[in-house]
Amino acid sequence: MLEDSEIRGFKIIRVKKTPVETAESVFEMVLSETGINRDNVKFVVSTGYGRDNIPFSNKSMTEITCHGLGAHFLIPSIRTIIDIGGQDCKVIAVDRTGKLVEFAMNEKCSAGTGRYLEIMANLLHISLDDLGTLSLKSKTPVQLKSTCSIYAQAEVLQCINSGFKKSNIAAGINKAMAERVYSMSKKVKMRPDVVISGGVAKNAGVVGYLEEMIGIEFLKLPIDPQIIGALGAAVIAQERYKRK
Amino acid sequence: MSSHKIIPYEILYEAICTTKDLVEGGPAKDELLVLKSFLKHMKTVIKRYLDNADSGLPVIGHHFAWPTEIFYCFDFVPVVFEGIPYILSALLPEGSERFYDIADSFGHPYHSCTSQKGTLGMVLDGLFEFDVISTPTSPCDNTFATYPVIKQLYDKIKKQKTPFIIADMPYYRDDRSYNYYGKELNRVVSEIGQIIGQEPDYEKLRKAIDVNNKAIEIIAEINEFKKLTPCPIESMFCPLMTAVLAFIPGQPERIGFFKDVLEIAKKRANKGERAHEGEEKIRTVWPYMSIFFDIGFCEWLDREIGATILLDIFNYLFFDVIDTSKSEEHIFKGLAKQSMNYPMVRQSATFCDDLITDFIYLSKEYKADCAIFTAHLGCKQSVSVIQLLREAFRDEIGIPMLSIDLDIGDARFTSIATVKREIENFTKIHDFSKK
Amino acid sequence: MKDYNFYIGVDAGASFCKAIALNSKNNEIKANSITFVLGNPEKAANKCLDEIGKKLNVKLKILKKNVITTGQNGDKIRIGQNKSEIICIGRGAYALDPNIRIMVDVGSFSMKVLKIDESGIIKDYLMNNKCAAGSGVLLELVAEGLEMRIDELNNKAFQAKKPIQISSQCSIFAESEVISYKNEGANIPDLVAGVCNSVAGRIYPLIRMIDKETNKVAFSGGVAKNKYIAENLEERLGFKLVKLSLEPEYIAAYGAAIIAKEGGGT
Amino acid sequence: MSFESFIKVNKTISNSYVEEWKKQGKKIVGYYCSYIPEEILVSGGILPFRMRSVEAEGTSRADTILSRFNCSFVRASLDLAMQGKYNFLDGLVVMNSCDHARRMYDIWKYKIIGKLEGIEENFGLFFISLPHIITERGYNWLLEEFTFFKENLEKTYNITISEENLKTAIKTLNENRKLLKEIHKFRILDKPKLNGVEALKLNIATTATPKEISNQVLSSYLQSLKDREGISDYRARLLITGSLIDDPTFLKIIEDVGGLVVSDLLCFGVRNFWDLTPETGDPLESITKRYYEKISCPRMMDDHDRRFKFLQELIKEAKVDGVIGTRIEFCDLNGCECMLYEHELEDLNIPMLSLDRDYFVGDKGRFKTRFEAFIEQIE
Repeated sequence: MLEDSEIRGFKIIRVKKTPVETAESVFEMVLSETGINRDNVKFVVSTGYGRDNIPFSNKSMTEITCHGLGAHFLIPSIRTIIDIGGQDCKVIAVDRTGKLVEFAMNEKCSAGTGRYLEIMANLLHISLDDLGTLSLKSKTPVQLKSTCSIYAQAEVLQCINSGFKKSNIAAGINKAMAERVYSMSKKVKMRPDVVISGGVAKNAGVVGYLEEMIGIEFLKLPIDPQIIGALGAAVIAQERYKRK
Repeated sequence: MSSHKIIPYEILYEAICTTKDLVEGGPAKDELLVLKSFLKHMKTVIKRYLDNADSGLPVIGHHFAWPTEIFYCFDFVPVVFEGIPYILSALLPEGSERFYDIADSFGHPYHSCTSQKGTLGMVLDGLFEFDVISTPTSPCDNTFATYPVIKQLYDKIKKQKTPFIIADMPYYRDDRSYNYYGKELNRVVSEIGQIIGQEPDYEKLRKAIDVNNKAIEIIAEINEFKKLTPCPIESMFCPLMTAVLAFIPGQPERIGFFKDVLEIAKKRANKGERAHEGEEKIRTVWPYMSIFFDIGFCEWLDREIGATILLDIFNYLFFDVIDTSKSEEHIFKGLAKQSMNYPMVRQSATFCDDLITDFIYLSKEYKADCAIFTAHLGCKQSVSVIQLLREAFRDEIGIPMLSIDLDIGDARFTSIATVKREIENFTKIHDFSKK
Repeated sequence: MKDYNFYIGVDAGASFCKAIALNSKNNEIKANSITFVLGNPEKAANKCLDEIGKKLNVKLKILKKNVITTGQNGDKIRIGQNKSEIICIGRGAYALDPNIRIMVDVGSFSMKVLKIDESGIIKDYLMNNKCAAGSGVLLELVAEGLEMRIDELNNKAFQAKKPIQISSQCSIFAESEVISYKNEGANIPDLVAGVCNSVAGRIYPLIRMIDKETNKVAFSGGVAKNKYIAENLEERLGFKLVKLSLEPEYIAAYGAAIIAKEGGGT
Repeated sequence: MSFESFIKVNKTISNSYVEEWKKQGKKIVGYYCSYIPEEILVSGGILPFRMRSVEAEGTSRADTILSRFNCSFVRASLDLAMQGKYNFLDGLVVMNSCDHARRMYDIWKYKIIGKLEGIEENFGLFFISLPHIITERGYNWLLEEFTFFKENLEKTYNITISEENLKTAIKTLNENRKLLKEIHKFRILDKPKLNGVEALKLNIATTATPKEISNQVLSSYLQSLKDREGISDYRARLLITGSLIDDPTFLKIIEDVGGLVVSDLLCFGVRNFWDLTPETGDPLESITKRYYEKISCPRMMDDHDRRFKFLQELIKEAKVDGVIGTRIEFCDLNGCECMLYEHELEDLNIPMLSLDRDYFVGDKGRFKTRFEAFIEQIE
């Protein structure tokens, strides 16, 4: 939620049975936390997977455009956004105004998506957060050759069963993940400043490897990276309302 | 003409020298004999190419499916596109993976054949200089698709228009097609001559063909020895022969290498020995190519499994020598016939009947126990006939075929450990020792 | 007198470890056990043996005399000799029913099809080395995505009215396809049935590639417990699968035990 | 012969026109590639039928023969054949068009004909070897190939194809192409009279119905277009190219998010109808010239520059805002062609979205997001 280009409030929740239900409840939560009356909300833009079915939204935009605008809102010098979501990984290039110039998304494979890390964390019986911190302790990451998530999963199982250290496996997973993202990122002309968003941005292991491979240090977002898409949507909402 | 840089050949030369030192510095004197001979001859040849490029001879970047001899009407340096990524994938510790990734990041389809993908990557990396790029329309979509990409992007990098000379190969294998393709080859020679400003010297062409003729005869002799049990030649000869066919056309080292191998085979055959200690347990044929990305793989197969690769798609030549005393027209038609029946071209650039009947014949003739098919990701026309082949092996001669999905030039797609596990499993389950 | 000659087969798969004990007289199963592998196959195997020891009231030392291990993690267990899974499945199937000509085994990551002749020898086999689509992992992912247990899928599928066609060829994309249908409000049983059909659609070609004629086909491995998949496979094949008298996930362990009994170690 | 039944043809493999044709005891020959000389078939009283995969529910049957590294379109079409959906065919003509489709000759020969119920031994299987570059020698070769093809048809189906027959067929097919070209003109208006989905449906229908009927329907459709109100509520004018599309579902996803597909460079589209056959001179020579020199498919190895030039002209003429290139997995030809277009269009500042896909549309949400973001990018 934005008011005069200031963030009034935000909320992140796990998805519910349907996108409508999810959106309704997160909307309610933000309203009650900020104490704002629903009628005072002037314009709503929805984004993300279920963007078209939100009954209270005035307009829908893809998360790709929204990520660009959200990141630009926070740090105007940003030209490239790497966003790693559950099923998708995108690299988004924007111009000086935050407008989308070019983007790439994973096509052939889910390796390099949040789902990949989720599956791996499950195998190691650790949380997603631990996957990042644990990885930092490793000096000798295991080599995961498979580019396919499923086969990487089998490979990780083999590593576990052969008694490798958890930290080395975690580092291997993060490195493999970073490699996938890196190879995809090359499809877009990368310009600094670069920022990484989405849940994976919290994984210091992946972020570190990725910075090393790309050779650019990423900027830190001053806010929870998971809300960039929603923030971008709010930016559009504000503009649209002003235009009216 | 100004001198040219062919950096991949420099990398290759370095890699050959390093491998040569390693192999020769090893403790065993009488081991890896075929590899030693290969490295010796390759070193000479690649050095010659580099020197010639340095001295300003024109560089012709070309496809492996040419009868490369035709260029020997000229003074030139050959660069075989498909050969370089694969030989480097064998000799370099990291293989050619870096170059594949460069091509991929430009949007080259991930599944396109790595043989050309690697070269595309090198071109994009600015490692090549060509005067002409030349290819037949054979054997596969990768060729039709990737060559124009290589040409266009090379032009873009160099800001020039590189001559792109193509000979059209018909789909059939009959006299009408040989005549057609022979004329195409003739056209290519005159077009390239004009581009590089040289008159075709047909005497030099005849000499190059004579060299190849001699090699064809020796290869036939070598293949006779392979019929022996145990086979006196190591499995590694198969991929090495592929490399020699691609890299050393029409030059004395071609004869030199095959002569060395023949001598080695004779000596062992006299003593009834194979290349390694231990029994020859399994005789295999490979209806597609053997694996390039791991140079130690063949040795593992020979030593640990006791399995010999008798022949892969590149090791049996289904064509005759060319009578060089005859007219140029005859020679070109002969070359057309040869190259249309060149390994891989014969089996995959036309109907699949030859592939099947050839390998059924070879398996019987060479007493193979089984077939192993490397289902190469890039080779769509070959993976389309795996089942037809499997059924032919099973129903006509009663031997099983193992098919492994992989990329013969990229260790990452299917790891060598997986390949080995598959083969081990296969040999355990079928228990060929009972035969 | 108490019989102390036991023959044990241990099948350490990717996810589960299974063990079976036979006695010396006939191929009668004396005890069986199953446990999660959870990162340590040796520990899992020992746990299985412990359980069997308790059931039979025999010391572990005695049990460990005649063990054959198999399965994806079989080579990581230092008890007894290791045998190929394919051989064990073939042996187990032949012992259960010598009329079976084709065994289909679908586990977490692998699909295997083997052809057995009249004398129990394995004539040919096919397995997936490069793509896990169609194996158990797809069911696991989908169950996770739909927030249900994997053994619930079967019942759900049978409630379907009009199965939805799942066309993604990759397991992970199939999962995302399923979630996207779910978000669109698709009927869950129809979705689950669609997933099951796609698994059966992956198994079917392997059977027909290895043999065109026979109708003596049996189905084993964890995925075989899903009756809906089995029925869909029957529909594609046009005949009924041979029913086995043993739970499908135990076939390889049973085969290993028989090999142990036959002194197969040597 | 209503428009309704004609436009429905795209949804199924067989259709009412095919059934009617069979009832009259006439022959139908299937083909995979837009380089097949339809005129020769039509002049022999044969219905040319372009192979599609639209009804396929999977590739399970075909996967008993082909590998998972094969194109899913070809696998799906084989699956349908193995299911008996192509039993109405009396023959199949294959070309060396691409590595997947050309193997259909081998596979039909060894695994389908005489092996499957409904495809008996007398089924006609033909092959045409088409050069991969455009030269005079290549032209003469193809002329011979087309002549052999004509003779083979005559022998197989016991028919005679006269020069007059050929000339009539040329006229009929040209009429068909001219109509489709006229309709295309209505697509590229500022307010287009029809969308991409409708255009694709028409194009598909013309490959699966008798040409005379197709001509009648198309010409009355063309009349009706004139009075139609144009479409103006679109967000972007798009051109689509790349691998084969025989299923309007895919274009519908694009048009549902506000993109309007105003033109294409596809073989169920512009590539199929753009060029006419000369109506003078020796008919076989004219036919050869038409097919050999028509706007090519990426299988033609030396013709990329001409294709790109043609694409630029289309973009200009149709006032295209962006290009979408789709590549079916394992299609090297379109995979590389789209790669080149992407780099070349970038130099011209024309946005292009290139995406990999399977023949089956599957997860629509994935595509929807990409298309919509692309539209947002160029809007």
